[in-house]
Amino acid sequence: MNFLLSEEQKAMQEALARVLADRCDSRSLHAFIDAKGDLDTELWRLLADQGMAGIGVAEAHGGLGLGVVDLALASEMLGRAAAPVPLHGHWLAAHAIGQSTDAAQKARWLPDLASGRKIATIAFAEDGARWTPDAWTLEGGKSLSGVKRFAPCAASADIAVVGLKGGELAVVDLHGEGVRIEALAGIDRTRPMGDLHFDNVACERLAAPADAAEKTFNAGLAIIAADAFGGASRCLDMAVEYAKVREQFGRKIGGFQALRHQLANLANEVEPCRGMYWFGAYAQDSDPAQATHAASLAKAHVGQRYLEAARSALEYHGGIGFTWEYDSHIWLKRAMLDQSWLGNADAHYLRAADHAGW
Amino acid sequence: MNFLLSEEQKAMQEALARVLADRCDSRSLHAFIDAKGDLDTELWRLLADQGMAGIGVAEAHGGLGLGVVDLALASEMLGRAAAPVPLHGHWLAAHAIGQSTDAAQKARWLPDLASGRKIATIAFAEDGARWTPDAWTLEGGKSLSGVKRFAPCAASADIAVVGLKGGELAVVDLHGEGVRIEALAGIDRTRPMGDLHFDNVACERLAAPADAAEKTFNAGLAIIAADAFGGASRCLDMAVEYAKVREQFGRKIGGFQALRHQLANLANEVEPCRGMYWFGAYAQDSDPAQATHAASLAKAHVGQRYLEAARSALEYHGGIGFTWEYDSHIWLKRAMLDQSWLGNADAHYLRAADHAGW
Amino acid sequence: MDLSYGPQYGAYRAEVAAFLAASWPPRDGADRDAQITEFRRLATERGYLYRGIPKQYGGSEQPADLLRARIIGEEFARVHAPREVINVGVGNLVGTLLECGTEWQKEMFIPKTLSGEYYWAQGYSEPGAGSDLASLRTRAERVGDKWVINGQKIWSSFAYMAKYMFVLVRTDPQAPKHKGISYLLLDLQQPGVKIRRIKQITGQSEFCEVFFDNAETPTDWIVGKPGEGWKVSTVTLKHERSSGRGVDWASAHFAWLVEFAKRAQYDGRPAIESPEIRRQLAVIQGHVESMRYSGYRQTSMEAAGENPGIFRSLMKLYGSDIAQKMALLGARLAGDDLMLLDLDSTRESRRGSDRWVQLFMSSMVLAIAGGASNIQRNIIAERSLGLPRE
Amino acid sequence: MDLSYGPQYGAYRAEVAAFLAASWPPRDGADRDAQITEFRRLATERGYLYRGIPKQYGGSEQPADLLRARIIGEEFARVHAPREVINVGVGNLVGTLLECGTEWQKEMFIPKTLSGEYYWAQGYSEPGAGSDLASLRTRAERVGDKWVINGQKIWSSFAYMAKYMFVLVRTDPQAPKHKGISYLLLDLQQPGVKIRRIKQITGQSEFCEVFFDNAETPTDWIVGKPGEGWKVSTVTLKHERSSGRGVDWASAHFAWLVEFAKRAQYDGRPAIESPEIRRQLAVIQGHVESMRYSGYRQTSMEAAGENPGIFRSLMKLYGSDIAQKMALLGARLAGDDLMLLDLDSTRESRRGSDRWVQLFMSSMVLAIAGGASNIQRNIIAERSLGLPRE
Repeated sequence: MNFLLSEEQKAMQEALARVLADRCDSRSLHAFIDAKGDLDTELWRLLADQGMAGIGVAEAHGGLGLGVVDLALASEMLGRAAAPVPLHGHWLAAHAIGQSTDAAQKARWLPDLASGRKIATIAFAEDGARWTPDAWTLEGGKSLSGVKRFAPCAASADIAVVGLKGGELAVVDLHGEGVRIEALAGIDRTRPMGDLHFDNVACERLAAPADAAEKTFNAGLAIIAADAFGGASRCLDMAVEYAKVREQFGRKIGGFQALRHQLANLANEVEPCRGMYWFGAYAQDSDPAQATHAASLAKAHVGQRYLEAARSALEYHGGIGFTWEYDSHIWLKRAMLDQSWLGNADAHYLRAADHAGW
Repeated sequence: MNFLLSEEQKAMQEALARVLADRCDSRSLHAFIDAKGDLDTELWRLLADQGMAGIGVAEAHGGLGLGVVDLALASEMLGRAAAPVPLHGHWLAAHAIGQSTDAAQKARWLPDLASGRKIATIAFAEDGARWTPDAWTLEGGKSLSGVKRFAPCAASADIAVVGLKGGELAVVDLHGEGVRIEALAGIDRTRPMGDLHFDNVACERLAAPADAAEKTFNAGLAIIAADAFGGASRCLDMAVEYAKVREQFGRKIGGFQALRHQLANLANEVEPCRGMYWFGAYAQDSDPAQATHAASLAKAHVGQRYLEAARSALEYHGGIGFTWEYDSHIWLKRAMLDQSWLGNADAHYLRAADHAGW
Repeated sequence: MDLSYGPQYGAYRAEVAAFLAASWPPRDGADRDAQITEFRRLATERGYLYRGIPKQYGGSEQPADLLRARIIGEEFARVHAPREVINVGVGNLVGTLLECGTEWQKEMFIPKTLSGEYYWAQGYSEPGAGSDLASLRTRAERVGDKWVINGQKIWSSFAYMAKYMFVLVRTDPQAPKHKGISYLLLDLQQPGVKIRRIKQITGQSEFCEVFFDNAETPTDWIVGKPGEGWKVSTVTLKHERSSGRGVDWASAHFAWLVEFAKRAQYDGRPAIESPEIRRQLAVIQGHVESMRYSGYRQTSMEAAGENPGIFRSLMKLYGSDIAQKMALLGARLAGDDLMLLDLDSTRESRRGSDRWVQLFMSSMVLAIAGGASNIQRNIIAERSLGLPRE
Repeated sequence: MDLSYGPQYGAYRAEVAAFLAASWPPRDGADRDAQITEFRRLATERGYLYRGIPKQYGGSEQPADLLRARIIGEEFARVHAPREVINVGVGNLVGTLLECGTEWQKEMFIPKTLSGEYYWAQGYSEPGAGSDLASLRTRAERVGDKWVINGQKIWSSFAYMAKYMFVLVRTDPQAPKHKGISYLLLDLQQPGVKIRRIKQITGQSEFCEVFFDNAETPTDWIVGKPGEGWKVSTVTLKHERSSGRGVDWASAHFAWLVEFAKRAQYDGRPAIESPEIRRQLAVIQGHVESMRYSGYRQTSMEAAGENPGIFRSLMKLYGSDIAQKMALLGARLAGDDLMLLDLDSTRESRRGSDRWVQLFMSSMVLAIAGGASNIQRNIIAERSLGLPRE
């Protein structure tokens, strides 16, 4: 019994960190953002070649066969780097399809997702913050007509896993007829979002157990909590580094007690989130009784800390933090997406309470 | 048009402050508290001789004929000094009786209250935080049977104004038959409280308009907000003074930036409450359309600030603030009473919202 | 203590309303800017604008009267009539000139600043010297009958549309930090000045960098004496802070927040019906109203020649705390719309959440603009609370 | 990463339960204290208590195992069996002696401290030197084969019932502040020691003042060398902080808070049904669970010889923040009972609100005890974040 990463897990985080440090430096990020990019094809290729597209896909289908903990550990690195990649939606779509009991169905989709030849996204939300499977209303007959909202990186995706009334799931070919992707004026340009408009669109129902959507949804919460921790810890590091070099009144600002204490408080909020997201992910793999509670609590808690950390770090940078050219806003905007996507903290604190046994 | 105190109002505050500085110094307060005193008779006499018992009573009945603003200004001074006097309940009882349309009834009670020969209290609360007139359930026939809670300084009072079902009010002689006063283990020993148990007790219904209870209740909120401001500003002053003299690490602690900023934040919370309680009181006298909203908002807002100020000031004193012999806890405990008495901030923020026109 | 509208105020409100009915809106067709200027001239003549400024410099020189000011505000707002020009020239410079300027400076600059003809930028902050003005490095040398200015300013709001700038520059490099600074006025429309707009994280670009490369200004375009710039600039700050704009801003935003809560959903119903949200709104209203009545008290006491105490020094910090609270609640009410912001659009989007998304990203800047909150706290600790220096 | 109870843990739980069934509660009649001591001896022999302490000094010397520790905790709690002695001697001194003590000190003091026979007080704080230990003034002089101690300590918990004290004293007045301090052990039951209980604002009196008037202790009752007391005392603090007591405290209080919310009324119904209160509880639970899993991670990493990073230095501050949050919510749920507290009674009153009323008044002291929060923040800023010194 232990609460430790394995050597393989550490190695994966380090390998991912190396690629991202190289390819997601400040210059590349700003270039992607200012170009309003949909997909950094080269980066996607690099990551896919490392196996990142198929972390959660069974080895039989060409993936690494790992669990939600491993997805979350990778997600932390994406959050740290603010990586402009479609992995969150892609992973979750693969997670959903991986729950199919139909071997042919899995064989049809998963190898292309594991290799990254195809990109997938998920379309869960409906208008009015209807994120949870029990809130979905899109009717799922042979074909779909209606709107699903906030699909991440929709413009670069080939397929989407779509949530249907009754918590069912279906795979939709986004290049198929009747599909219109409406690009949204998203706050976070590293993860451009789209609404999916379906007009009599063919779909393939997933042959998955009744709780499959709930499981994928919970996995998503844990993965976003991990991204939030990665981002929050990066914000803390940036603020601390800035305090070490920036001078005012003839001294390093990190020497002023008020700022020192603000940064200590920030560390005090951010660092304990690591154990929180670890358990949020661990429960998905190994503690089903706590899976929903742990996922919602981690999403709400870490998501809130990320928002606070991003706003505080930006403030501690002074005026420069408010400029488009500087980096701070990239993480603030990711924090705003992480806060809202899959449901915000108000929703998930309540969901956690409802599964806390009170 | 102005938002200023008159010369008379300033003079009254100063006169009251002088008596209290003299008679409510730290030593006297601790003596009263440790003796579990009910009433400082000599102090009561002194204040009554100054006219303080009858501030709000009409001149025709021997009072000063002043308004809720003046009661609140005096209350601020009581709060600053943590004065162990039964004035809050006394004033409110007189305020209620003063609303009677029956001249004989007023003449019967008010002169003794104005002079301080008799002490009055109010008995509004019932179990379950039923503070507002619309929540009262005590049936009021010719005689009363039941319990009213949290009457301030009940043990030293001669009469009580009691709230009845339907928002009616009645005067009860506390020395009469069937009255039992249960002393409570109150947190604030400067204002000892009692529950009133009535067993078929004679009472005299107040011949007052239907909204009389509501008006007295709102006046009470404004007066407690004023006490809270007085207490909070005293807590701030004590913390600032301590920071100027106390040394640690070879320096005055007021020179440490972290504490300086904590104290600045405290000032920033406390000082603006003055205008708030002024308006809360002013609205009772002169702006009936806003009276309920302003009273509840002031009670909730200033009450919260007082709690924060008292807790923070205590913390900034370090360990000594935590000792019974030191003064800090006297104000913390008054803050706890001011927070709860007549309903706490959660209740009054909601009441303010319900009268905000949203 | 008297906040009532007596009968004279009813008459006054009718008078204001009648003036507005006659003068606003102007008939269509003519040049809009000229119409606004003419309207302001008329309204000032009637005593409705620039009430605290002497007539000889273009003000209306009225006795302080909170209720009249409120009536004017309400009536002008009702018909969307223009009020005083919103510019750092009106907000800061005019007060500074009234206290520290020479007679010719007052005559030359104040009337046209009030009319809106002269639009000003402020040149205080520099890269590397945000809150620490004393360490600024932009310098001016006296060459003949001119100051020759070299250096760089930053965070200058709307400098790209300003005609003039008031600027702090170092004129005596040998003097101690605070002592060698002077307060100059400067024409921005000259070859020695380059202006670059700074794109902000909200997508707006009102802030500018201003570069001086041998920019020039006449030797007598200095306010106060050489080396007095630091002192002169604190006069400016005092005027900035005593304005009632903080509570106006807070009131307007609070009203919008309540409206937003009526449209937003929370716990499956309109947010305004949730006890939790109602309490949160009331908590914020408690702060807004505290600011309002503390401001009334301050204004009344200043008008009566009394010392209002420490509230003046708190107002800035208090206002930015309120902005933070509103931004946080607004962001919660925005729900999924917190993920959306059309950075390229300047109009309010149909969602109505853009205001809150933007405020959520920029309310921290209120803590920075005009003196970071940590600096404010230092000032409060030292000057208002009398704590020993660090 | 494996937090699962494998089959071996099921067997272990059964073993613990069987032990308890056989050994606790003891049959009535005999001397209760002796029974508890005997029970602890047995439980230690079986490896259930003092798991991190070598057998030769009375511990059970077990390999670190979070799940076994949890099982022991759960099973002991289920039958209300005594666990390790709760005393600053066990929490602080034993760890210090293990690292810095001589062999005879370990043998003489550790076993009887673990058994509860030797009950300790801590002598660090002094009037005028709360968090600033380096400036302490209690002094000890070497006279023959004794240290002779004069001065005063304060905030010494339960000193009135302690047999011994470990105390920081100044032994070299000439040395720089940190250097002249030594760490002595001392018998409190001697004529040179006077103890006075301090009444607290909550009505309790566990803290004491301890006065030394030529108190004596043998020269070899010193831990570390003369002048090393400062260093030795930080070893103590490290041990104090790495204990899991913080999350146990927080978990227990959180469970009580949930129970309290079931009984309390809010918005006219049981508070536990209010979405606002449910959210508030979940917010607190988020912090408690973060502390729990960060603690698991830290313990696992320490057991594996890895560096767990900065969490250890945060735990104290984090725990006191959680206490504040619980105190504030508890006070809201207390409603009118916030006005009541029977200071003369030590039993939990029938209202069940006393715990929260007391915590509301004392949770700030958690920020003071064992190093004020501002001091903690300094340490975090400097040691964990690597910020420059002030």
